[in-house]
Amino acid sequence: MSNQGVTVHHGEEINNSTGVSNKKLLMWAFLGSDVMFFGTFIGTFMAYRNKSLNGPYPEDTLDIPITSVSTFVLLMSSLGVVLAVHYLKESKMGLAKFWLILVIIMGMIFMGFQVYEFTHFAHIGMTPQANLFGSTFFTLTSLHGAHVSLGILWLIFLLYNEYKGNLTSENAIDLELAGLYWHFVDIVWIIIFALLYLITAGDGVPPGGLPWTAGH
Amino acid sequence: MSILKDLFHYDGNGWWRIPKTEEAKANPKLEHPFGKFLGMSKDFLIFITSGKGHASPAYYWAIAIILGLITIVEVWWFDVEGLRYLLVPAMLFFSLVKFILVVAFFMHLRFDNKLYSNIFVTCMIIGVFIFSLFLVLSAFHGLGN
Amino acid sequence: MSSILGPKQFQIPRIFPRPMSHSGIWYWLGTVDHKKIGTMYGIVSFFWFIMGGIEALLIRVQLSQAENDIISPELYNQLFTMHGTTMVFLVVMPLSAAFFNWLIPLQIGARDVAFPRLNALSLWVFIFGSILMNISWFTGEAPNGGWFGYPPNSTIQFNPGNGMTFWVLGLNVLGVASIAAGLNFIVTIINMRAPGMTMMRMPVFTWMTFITSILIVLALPILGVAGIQMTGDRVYGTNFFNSEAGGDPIFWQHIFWLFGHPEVYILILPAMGIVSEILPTFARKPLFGYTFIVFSGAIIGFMGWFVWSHHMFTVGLGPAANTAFTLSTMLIAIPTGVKIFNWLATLWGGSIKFTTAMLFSIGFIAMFTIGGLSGVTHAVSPSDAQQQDTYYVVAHFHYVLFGGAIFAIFGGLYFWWPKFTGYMLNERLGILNFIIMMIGFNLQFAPMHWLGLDGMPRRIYTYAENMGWELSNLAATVGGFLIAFSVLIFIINVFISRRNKKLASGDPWDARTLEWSISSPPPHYNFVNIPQVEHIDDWWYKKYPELLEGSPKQTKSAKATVEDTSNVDESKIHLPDLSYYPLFVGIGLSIAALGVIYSYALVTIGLILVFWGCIGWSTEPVNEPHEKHH
Amino acid sequence: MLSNRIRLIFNMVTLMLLSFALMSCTPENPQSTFDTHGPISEIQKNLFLFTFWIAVIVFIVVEGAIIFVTFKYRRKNDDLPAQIHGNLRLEITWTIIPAIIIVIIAIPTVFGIWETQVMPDEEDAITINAVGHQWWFEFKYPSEEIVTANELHLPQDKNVIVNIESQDVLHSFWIPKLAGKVDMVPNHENKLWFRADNPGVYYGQCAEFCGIVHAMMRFRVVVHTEEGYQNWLEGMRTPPKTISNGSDEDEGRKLFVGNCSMCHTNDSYKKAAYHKEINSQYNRWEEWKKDKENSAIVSAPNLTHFGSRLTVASGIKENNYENVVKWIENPDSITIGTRMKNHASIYNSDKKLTDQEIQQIAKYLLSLKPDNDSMASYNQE
Ligand code: HEA
Ligand code: HEA
Ligand code: HEC
Ligand code: CUA
Ligand SMILES: [Cu+2]
Repeated sequence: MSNQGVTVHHGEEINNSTGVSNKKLLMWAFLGSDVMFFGTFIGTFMAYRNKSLNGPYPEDTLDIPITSVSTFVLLMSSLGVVLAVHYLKESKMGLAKFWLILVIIMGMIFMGFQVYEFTHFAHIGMTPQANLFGSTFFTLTSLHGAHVSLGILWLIFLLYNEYKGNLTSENAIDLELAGLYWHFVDIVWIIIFALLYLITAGDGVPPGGLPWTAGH
Repeated sequence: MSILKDLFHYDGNGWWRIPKTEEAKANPKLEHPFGKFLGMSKDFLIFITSGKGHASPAYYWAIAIILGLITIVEVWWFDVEGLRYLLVPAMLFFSLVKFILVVAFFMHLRFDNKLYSNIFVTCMIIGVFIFSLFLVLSAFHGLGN
Repeated sequence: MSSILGPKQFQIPRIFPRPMSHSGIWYWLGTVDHKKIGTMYGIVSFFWFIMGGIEALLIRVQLSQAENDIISPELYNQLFTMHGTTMVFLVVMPLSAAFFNWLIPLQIGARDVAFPRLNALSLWVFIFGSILMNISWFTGEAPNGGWFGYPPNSTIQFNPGNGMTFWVLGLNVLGVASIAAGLNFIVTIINMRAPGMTMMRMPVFTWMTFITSILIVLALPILGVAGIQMTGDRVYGTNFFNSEAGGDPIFWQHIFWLFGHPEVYILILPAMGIVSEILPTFARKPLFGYTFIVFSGAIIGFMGWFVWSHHMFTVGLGPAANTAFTLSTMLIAIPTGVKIFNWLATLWGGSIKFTTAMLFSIGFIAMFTIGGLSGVTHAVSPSDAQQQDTYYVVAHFHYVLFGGAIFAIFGGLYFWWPKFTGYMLNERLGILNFIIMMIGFNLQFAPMHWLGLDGMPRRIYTYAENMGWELSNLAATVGGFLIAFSVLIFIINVFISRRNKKLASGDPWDARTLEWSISSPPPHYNFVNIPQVEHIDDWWYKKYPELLEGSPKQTKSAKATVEDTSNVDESKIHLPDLSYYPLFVGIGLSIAALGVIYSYALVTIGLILVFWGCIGWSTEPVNEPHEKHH
Repeated sequence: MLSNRIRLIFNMVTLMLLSFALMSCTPENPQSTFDTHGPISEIQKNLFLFTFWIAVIVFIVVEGAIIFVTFKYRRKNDDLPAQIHGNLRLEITWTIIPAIIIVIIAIPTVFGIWETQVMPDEEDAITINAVGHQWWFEFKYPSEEIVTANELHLPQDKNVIVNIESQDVLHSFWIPKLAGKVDMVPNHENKLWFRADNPGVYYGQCAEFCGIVHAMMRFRVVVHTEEGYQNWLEGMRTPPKTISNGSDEDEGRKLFVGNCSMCHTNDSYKKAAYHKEINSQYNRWEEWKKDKENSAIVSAPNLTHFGSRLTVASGIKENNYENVVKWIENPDSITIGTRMKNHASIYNSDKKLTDQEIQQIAKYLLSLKPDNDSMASYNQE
């Protein structure tokens, strides 16, 4: 019981009560917190759905085929991360690096789509300043985009360390955390794609097809 | 105290904790509104998700393919004029399924320490609950006035 | 961000050398020791307490007579906005954080929190965020939209200038600090407990911190989003709250109170934790109904999410919604009552010693009950239509915030002061402090009940002579100054006691929890031996093991002694090295936020600082690889 | 110990202060919520008192226990007291008792909510639109086609439904003696109903923080007998007393047309003036929005029959010659920060008015009242 003689490494990785990793716990708690963050934005979007007083309206702007492609890319990048983590744990470094690179590329493709989409929207007059739809749409998607970009930076940083030989199966947890974050960003997009794109693009111009979205 | 004890005492094979009536004791099947169905579906769930311990890449691929398929269905649904009236519930349902798949399998909640699930699920419950309430309130502002 | 603990350490070039000395300003700037961080939290937020208090006193001076014109309406609006914001975000929350920092590792038997550098980050972000918000006084445009900043009055259309922009940005920066701290304490409490310290053996203060942290982590992001939207509206021309574009002011109210009500429990739960530690100590009895107290805390934390619209009874939600929120609000009285009665039962049959800390705790029960009961009268929504936005509300929330949170915090300060500093505070001055504060507090806020019921709205800078409000207002002003006087006594007490240095033993109060089993002030590594915990109030039963057999009467002297640190080989105990990076990130964030108001150049500089700090941080080893000693 | 006794005394004082306060509902307290004159405020008061007395009982129990404990269980010797960890039965008891109390409070409360918030039949009620502006109240009687400002006239014993809106920021519509408040929210139409049982003048007050003049945003409610109300309506539809050519009032009229009428209407007694006034108020608002800093036009109170009003400056000052002169000279001397002071060109350009001109305008404004001045009786007090 005495720790007197033992060197106690008091760093960011001692766990003496539950046996789970501090960092991973932190990550999950953070994701829980992020749920509320995105929840509020999504709540805003839904509350303001069909409330814009002027155009451009969602069905004039949203381009489902293109977004479907970018959605698909992001979805598959989730697979990539999970495989990268898996191979890293098994010390299959080549495969791990391969998937990590692929994920980064897919993330960049997704961001590319978003940049394209934003400029396109701005072109046809759909800006955050244009109307309520613009404000709610852009804040939500751009903050999601910010999360993705941050994720990309993080993964690049990890990839660099993988090449340097600092990231090995011993500390695969570092990649796993980034993976958790990445998956989370992905599930947020799953919701966004369903609510902001598919449902919203189906809204008609006269507000309120459904009883619970009608103005009061 | 004994009333309390009776109320909370668990005997019977139902999933709620109400003491059996005489009638129910005689015929346990009556207790379960869904009969065997719940039990079977639980078994089925365990069966398809039994990746206990470590999952293999093939397994991840399978999940990814399911996710991709659901997405295709989503977009298809959106495109079919005749299904539009069910768009909202359908999208909510599909995204929920995808959400759960990613969280449970890609993010390993299903295999990992319970603690993580507890944390995340608590947050999800509070979040979903309050934002739904919030949406209801904004939709029905002034109700009954 | 994670740190790479691989065999070969990758590090970015250091611009400043890693601080190594263990004293002086550089040490304080780079420290990651939870105790030092707690102290800094305490000092800074006490400073803001005085600032917020001075703002309040100016308000009181202006209101002391009818048709007073000492303070202009513009200034008055700034004063109450900043008073409310300061007291909530820069005083009660960080003061609680000071206690979290100091006590949580000690109470659960750990050497530090789970993420010491993240902890330092919280501190610095808080400090610079608070400065950021108060810079607005010097630009002449302090925020003036009230502490809940209702639009449209706070939108750029009706409130041009930078005041409210400072306010939202300040809140967002502070939010980052709180969330980081909340996450840290969640992990610390779950994961860093000493062996044997099960959840249900944790001290109640730790429990309340845990619940508070969960609330923080879930509630602050909501405020963050509200802040982002408001910033968007004010700076970038988005339309969230612009009523001309269809934006809905009610919507802000929903999200603000969705955050705001959990927030008030964030303010009070730590206070309840503090009181739950003090009462048993000085009654020399275990806390009555530990389980009930813990669970009622958790239930309060949960139910607090479903009551927010009681702040909106008059905005026209309609009778259906009002009914629902009336009922949910009233229900909270039940778990709160459980706590009150359990505390009373703790005292019942005890052997009570009236130290200052104890007096403040008993005062807390007495005053918080009043505030809680007036809260229940608010919950009755038809009559709340008469009370909403009157001084009756002001009375309610000062009773819970001052009579609750601040009283408990003062109690906590007197209680743990010896542990923090190693010397005792003067008890006679302490009791004087308590008496005057009690008188002043009631003189100040009790008449406000009456004022509100007599129709005095809040946030008015003056009132007419014929309204019949003068006497009560005058009393309130006198009370306000009495409070200030009592605070002054506290400050004097600190200085006098510091000079007279009556040294404290490790366990001066014959207390119960682990922090008292080590010397005062604790060594920087806290515990020589990580304790093995076997009971709730483990230290108490280590001292009086025969109590476990249930024979209290014979007990006269303690059987265990405070840990001896005289011959500890400190080189065996490794603590994390200092780090500047949290400081840089903190500064960077605030600079970036300031840049949103003034220029993109500042934003860029700020973000570069943040980015550099993060990279440096995540590549910096917790301990410098070469062997060195403290 | 001394401190406990002092706390005891103070708790008593608090209690006494409150009960004392409850009893003293004298006319000097024009916004007292206890001096009720209508069913809504009555329900609200009774509910409050009901809850209050229950709270007092809980208060006495808790504080009594504290006092008892602090006297009874002071430390007398070093013996440890009995170490009691809890008692499930007791704890359940004091969970259930508050729950019962809550139910007792909740039942009348829920009834109260529906009683006060469900609108009565529109058939036998009069409907009024109240609009909040920064910083004055506009009152419209759509069925009577009458507009007025800062002074609401109502008949006794008649249900009143108020449609509550706001043009700019949040305000709140509150007449403490008649009914609790309802917020005025842009883009939302809220409703409030009440009834006044006794004729008289009641104070109204904006209760939602709405900017710099919030403290000074008040209004008066004048409750007439049914007959008096008809009289007033009649008066609002007749032109004011004629003024003789060349008199001070006549000069004042000309000055008013030149300097004030872009913001203030004062001829809404005319036929079909109602819609015109609504439109021009809207146009003024649009005008202000175009150039918020420098616009010379803002929405402003309708001044028809201003001479018959009880107050000037949104319910702040008695409506008499000195005060009107003071107001026109410099609104800031009464209310700091008004739109009138900030936007009217008489203050912001070199079109300054001389003292004499101001007096003439004041005289003119005060002469604006119908022949059958229904307010005469109220002006006395
Ligand atoms: C520490 C902070 C704190 C705490 C703990 C509380 C606790 C409570 N509050 Fe308060 N509240 C505020 C801070 C707080 N509040 C603030 C800051 C505002 C104003 C914000 C603003 O507008 O600026 C506010 C405003 C506010 C309102 C809105 C008023 C209005 O604007 O119209 C309401 C309405 O329901 C309310 C209710 C309650 C209730 C029911 C509780 C309950 O939790 C109280 C429960 C406690 C007890 C009841 C006492 C002990 C119990 C017993 C002894 C048991 C027996 C009792 C009974 C059976 C009744 N509060
Ligand atoms: C924890 C929270 C807290 C605390 C402790 C206080 C403390 C005080 N509050 Fe506070 N108050 C709020 C939270 C708080 N308040 C909030 C949230 C609002 C709503 C704001 C809004 O409407 O937006 C509010 C509003 C509010 C109002 C209503 C304003 C209005 O609506 O117009 C008033 C009026 O009297 C008031 C008064 C006071 C006073 C006199 C104190 C006193 O207790 C202060 C005590 C004095 C001091 C602490 C002074 C310190 C010591 C010295 C000066 C000694 C000298 C120093 C040295 C020598 C170094 N407060
Ligand atoms: C730029 C617009 C504007 C002009 C021009 C203007 N006013 Fe006003 N006036 C207002 C506004 C706005 C108010 C409401 C002030 C408040 O309480 O916030 C007001 C209020 C008043 C009131 C008080 C009404 C009440 O019921 O309390 C009087 C009287 C008045 N004005 C008279 C005048 C006279 C006389 C002139 C011309 C010499 C004038 N006004 C010119 C905008 C204007
Ligand atoms: Cu209008 Cu306050
Ligand atoms: Cu609340």
